[in-house]
Amino acid sequence: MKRILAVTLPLLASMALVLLLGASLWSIAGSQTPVNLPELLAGKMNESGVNHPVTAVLLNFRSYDTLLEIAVLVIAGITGISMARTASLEDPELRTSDSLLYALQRWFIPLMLLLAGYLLWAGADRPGGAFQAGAVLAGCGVLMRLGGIPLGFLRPGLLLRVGLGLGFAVFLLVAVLSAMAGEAFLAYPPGMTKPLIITIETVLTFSIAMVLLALFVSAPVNDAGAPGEDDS
Amino acid sequence: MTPSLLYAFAGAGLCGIGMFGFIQLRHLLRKLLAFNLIGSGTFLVLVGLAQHGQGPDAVPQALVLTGIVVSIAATALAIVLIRRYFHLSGHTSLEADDSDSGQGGAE
Amino acid sequence: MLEWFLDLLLVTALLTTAIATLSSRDLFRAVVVFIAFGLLMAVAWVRLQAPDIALAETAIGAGLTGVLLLDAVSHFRRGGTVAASGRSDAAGGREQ
Amino acid sequence: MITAWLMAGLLFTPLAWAVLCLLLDFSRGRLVSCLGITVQVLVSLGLWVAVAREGGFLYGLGGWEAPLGIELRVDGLAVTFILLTAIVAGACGLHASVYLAPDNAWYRYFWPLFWFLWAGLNGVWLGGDLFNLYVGLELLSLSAVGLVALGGGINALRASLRYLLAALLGSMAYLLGVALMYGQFGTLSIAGIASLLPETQALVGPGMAMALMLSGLALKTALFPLHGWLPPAHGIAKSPVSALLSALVVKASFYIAARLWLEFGHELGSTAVAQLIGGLGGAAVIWGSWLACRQSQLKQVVAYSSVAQIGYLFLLFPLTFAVSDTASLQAQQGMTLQVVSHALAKAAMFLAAGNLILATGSHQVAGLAGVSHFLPFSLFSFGLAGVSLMGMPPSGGFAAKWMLLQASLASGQWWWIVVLVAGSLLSAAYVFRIYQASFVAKTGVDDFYHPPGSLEVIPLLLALMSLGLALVAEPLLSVMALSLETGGAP
Amino acid sequence: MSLSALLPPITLMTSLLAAVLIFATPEHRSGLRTTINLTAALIKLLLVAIMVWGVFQGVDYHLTFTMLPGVAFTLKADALSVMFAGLSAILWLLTTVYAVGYLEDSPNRSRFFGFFSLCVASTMGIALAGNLFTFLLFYEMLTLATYPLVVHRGTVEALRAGRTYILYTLTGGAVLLVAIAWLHGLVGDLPFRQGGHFQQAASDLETPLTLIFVLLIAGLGVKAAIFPLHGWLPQAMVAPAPVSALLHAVAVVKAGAFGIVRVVYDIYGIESVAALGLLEPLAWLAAFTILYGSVRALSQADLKRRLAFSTISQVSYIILGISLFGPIGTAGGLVHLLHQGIMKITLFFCAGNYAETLGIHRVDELDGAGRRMPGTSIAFTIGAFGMIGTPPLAGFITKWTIASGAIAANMHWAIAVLLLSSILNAAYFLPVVQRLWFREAVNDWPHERFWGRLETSAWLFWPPLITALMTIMVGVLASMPFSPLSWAELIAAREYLP
Repeated sequence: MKRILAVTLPLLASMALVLLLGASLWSIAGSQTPVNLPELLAGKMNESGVNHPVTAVLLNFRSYDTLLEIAVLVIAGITGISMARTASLEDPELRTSDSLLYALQRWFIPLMLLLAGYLLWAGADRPGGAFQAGAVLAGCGVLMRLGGIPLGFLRPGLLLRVGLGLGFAVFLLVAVLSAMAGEAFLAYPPGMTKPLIITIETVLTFSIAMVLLALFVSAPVNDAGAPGEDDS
Repeated sequence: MTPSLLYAFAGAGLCGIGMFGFIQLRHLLRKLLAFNLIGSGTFLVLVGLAQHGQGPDAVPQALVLTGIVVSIAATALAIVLIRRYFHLSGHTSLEADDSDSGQGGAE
Repeated sequence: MLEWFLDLLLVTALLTTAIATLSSRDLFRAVVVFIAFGLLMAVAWVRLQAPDIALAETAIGAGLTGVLLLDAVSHFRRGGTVAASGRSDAAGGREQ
Repeated sequence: MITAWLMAGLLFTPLAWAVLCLLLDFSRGRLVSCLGITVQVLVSLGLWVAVAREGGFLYGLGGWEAPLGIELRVDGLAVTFILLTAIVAGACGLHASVYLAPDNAWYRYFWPLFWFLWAGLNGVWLGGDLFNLYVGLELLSLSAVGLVALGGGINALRASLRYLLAALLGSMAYLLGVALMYGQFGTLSIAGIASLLPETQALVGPGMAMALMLSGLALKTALFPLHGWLPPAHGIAKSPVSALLSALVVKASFYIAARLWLEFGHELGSTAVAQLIGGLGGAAVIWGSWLACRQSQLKQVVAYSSVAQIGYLFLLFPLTFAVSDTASLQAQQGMTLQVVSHALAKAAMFLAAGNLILATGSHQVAGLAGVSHFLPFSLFSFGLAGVSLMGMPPSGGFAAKWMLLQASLASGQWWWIVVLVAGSLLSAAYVFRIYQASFVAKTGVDDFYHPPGSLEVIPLLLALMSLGLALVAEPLLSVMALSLETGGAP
Repeated sequence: MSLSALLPPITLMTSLLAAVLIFATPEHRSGLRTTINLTAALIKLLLVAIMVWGVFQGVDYHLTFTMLPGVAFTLKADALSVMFAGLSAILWLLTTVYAVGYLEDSPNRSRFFGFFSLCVASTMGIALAGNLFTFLLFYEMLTLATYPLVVHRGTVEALRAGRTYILYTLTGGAVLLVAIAWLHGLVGDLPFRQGGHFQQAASDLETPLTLIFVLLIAGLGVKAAIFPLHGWLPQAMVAPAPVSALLHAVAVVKAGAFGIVRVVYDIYGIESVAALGLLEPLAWLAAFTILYGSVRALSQADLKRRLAFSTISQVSYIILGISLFGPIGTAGGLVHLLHQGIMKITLFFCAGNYAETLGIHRVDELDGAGRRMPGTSIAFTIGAFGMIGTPPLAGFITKWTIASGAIAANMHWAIAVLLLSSILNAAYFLPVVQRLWFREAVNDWPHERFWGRLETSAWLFWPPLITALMTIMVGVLASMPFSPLSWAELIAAREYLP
């Protein structure tokens, strides 16, 4: 009885959720939005400094979101490496001896680096940007890591932490400096918009890649006791 | 009815499926998968609903990009925690072992 | 009409893979299906005229999450012995 | 202009401290953080004074006004909570700088996480944009999870995983609500939506959105019966972290829920919903206190007490819905006082509990025997904080209870009086249980560890602030009330 | 802000400051602690004396500021408050002296005296409160400050007694809070005013006002130990003797009784209580409690428990007196507030002396103690005869005045109650006195200690004698100006002014 209930109750709840969601979607779809944001956005695009609207929203109109989002990434990275008690790079289990993978790497890594560069460069005008480029870059690192190439900079140390914080720090710096130049916070001085956005995107790319890679690297575990309050 | 709206409905479905899985499944990794399904569903609702009337809208797309990055951060962090938890306790679910610790699991 | 058909197909595939992900008995399979789900999502984003998200979903969603999850699954698979030793470690750690 | 600078200082400098601390080890991070705490407290105070004098304002970040940009809402309530955050987080930070052992390598990550947490809190208090609040919430949750897990063993990991999953589910529900809101109105600004709501005919979508957002936030605030994740997480974390989480982090999600209710509740709420939420809050008060009475571990008692105290906050919902303006105002004032006094008292209590655990070497309530004889000072701060939790005069808890009583009477919803009275008696039961344990005579010599004076002073100061809150409640409330005039409140 | 506004808070602050200083005093600096204690007590006595004179001259001591929206924190000194304040100031001084001797060489004295001072500060606050809200503030503070005193010994019985005490008083406090909040929501902030506020109460308020009155009396009745809310008082006997003395004579039960006086006279007004038909039930309740306490006291073998039930009975004299409509009855009730304090504190001091010097706790162990400890026993005898109501001691004045009040109010049954209870008083006190003086000591005392020349420590010896002397003086000199009786008559006259 209890088992059946344990299945049916969540099932009913989920179905109710879907039905209610569906109903409200249908209701919302039937009415016009009172604010037409795309139109507003299109009107301001020429002030944004970039040609791609998504990039404009991310790095100009709603750049505070992006700043906090990078902070979230950095937090995840910090927590991740705080869990890795020692440099886990020497863990032999991680290395793949797969020859296919090894061969793939030779071809893939340069290609992926190229792709990352392209995505970053394209971000201003076309789809693409720091996140995608960062992810590709991180993918590169993952491949190298699986191939057993020691990535020394990922050892929990100063270098790693600099890498984690760099993109975020530059973003923050630009935000504050532009404010000092008399603009509103997180606003760019006129004329400087595009170069600044590109700069931010570049460092962000590296930082994002670094965080993701750090999380990947710190996921494997190793032994370390944790004497502390909870170990009564 | 536009294709966008269809995807929004699909998103609602995904939310429901994910929700069910999230509550029902015990394995932490599976819970995480379910959470990602809810996330995808939510993103589909966000973009699909916003775009059903007036075509592409950059704002929700940007929001979804932010959301994806946030959820990958959370997912990656969760994986790290789950793996370490598994390493220390040998368990893959939260409920399995309130007995061996005598604390922390009281509800 | 064809587009409608494609969209419907895609949506069905999305929901099916989602259910399959959660109902799969084997964890490894579940993760593989989830990666497939991520790729389908990318296609859906293209259909929604959101190429940025499609790129991100491929790279981050399907790619990186997939690798992380697969890595974790392989860890769990090796887990039997590790966990046993991990247990004693934990006990040792507590005594310190 | 200076106000805008101060405000930006609050949003961005914590992030800068975080990055700086990330590059340093624990001891140097401690130095930087002490400097940072001083700066933040001063800036918060400055902003509070400025807003108290000149009134609140809306601020578009990046020079972009809503709906295109992100709007911040700087009003009396927000700056009061910012000041509260500065005081409580500053105290917890200073306590942690002595409490945490610098030789543990992973504690170096404490400071960055601490500062990110602070930044997230400030972001939430000021946020006026639905999606931005989502990102702020995630920032908070992840750094809180990181802090709980920091250097922990199995139990800490289990607690933090439970916390993480609950927080993620909560944020997703919230985000789903945001998606529906955006679909309906095409804007994310809270003020914008509030001004559009009265003209909206079809309320199914926004209603559902509201329901989703509120339930997500309720999960994150640990409203009964969604509170299961809170006691393990708050009980197991290091004491300064527990203090931060209980005092501030849960309040953030509640704050958003309350703001949404006050802005949208008139159109999207109903008596049934309001009473339901209030009922859950009442159940939390009773159930949480009852469980707190039954815990054998000191910090679990304090953690369950948080579940109960959070319950009081949710009485705001029925007491502001469809009642007279007087009652509504009284309820809001009561809620604000409860947030402030609980934050101060609970932080003091967790810090003092940490000291007691440090001193006795035991997590058990029963381990406190003899404490009143050998460690009167540590017990004293705990006791004073307890006075506020019980709602005894002249504490802030009492003032809050008084205002809520008045609101219940003025709105004719007398059944909440039962909850308030029963809750305060039950909370007296668990607080006095601890007093009693500490008054048990213990013969023999003093084998307790005596914590350094700096650890003792911080909780004492917080407890005294919470205790004396009622005496300065009137001027404080007059600044908080600024929120109701400047914003687009109903 | 003039000096007259500052005098009440300064008076309050002396004991509050003393508490803080004592908490900070290291355990072994007993000399310093005693100095702080006595200095504070003397200063306070002086300040209260100034206020008594001032109130007599018609000076208005009044301080008020808004604390919460619509609620003021008010301190003021009127005739009634300085009467209570004077009582606690005098008795605090004596109890402090006594407690210093009683707790010599025992542990945790800083904690004890700290909370002791806090307790008296709360009592002062109760005396000087200018409205119900302020009263509630200090009333609850008193609860908290007395708990550590009750559980001071840390034994199982002490902790159990503490739990009972807290259970009763906190519940009472919660009821009181609801009542005050309700009243506040109904009619706003009410300062205490002679004659009360509801002389011509609107008829639609009758039902809520009646309910609120019942709640108020229930909340205050817990501390005043009115039947059936008295259960905590006999249990609290495990506390050290000075604490019992304080609990019974000055602070806790008196706070309850004082609160009832305030509610009946200065909030509702005696006329409106009578008009609501609440005065008579209150008198009946008091009468029942008087008899109940006396009957229970008869069968108590433990000396302090016997005194405790006697307190339950005696405090209700106050309630009975004030619920007799008319200035004479009121004066009788009010004067008993003082008289009972003085007499009961004498008895408790003596009981403490027997326990501390000879190790005696039970009535049947007292045989022949009069010869071993004549000073203490004389004091005890005076106190006991005072309680019984022998002329010309304090108790007689009370009973006489109340009886006159009963005749004036046409409530003759009250006289029967008084007579009956006097007989019962005699029945439970006279055997004790008889044992003291007219029986031979059977064998060794349970636990005897010696202090050189005096029969006991000088700190313990003098306080009961002084209070015994006061018991005689207030009786003999009852008609002098500034005697308790004339002061009570002054207050009563003001309450009944048109």
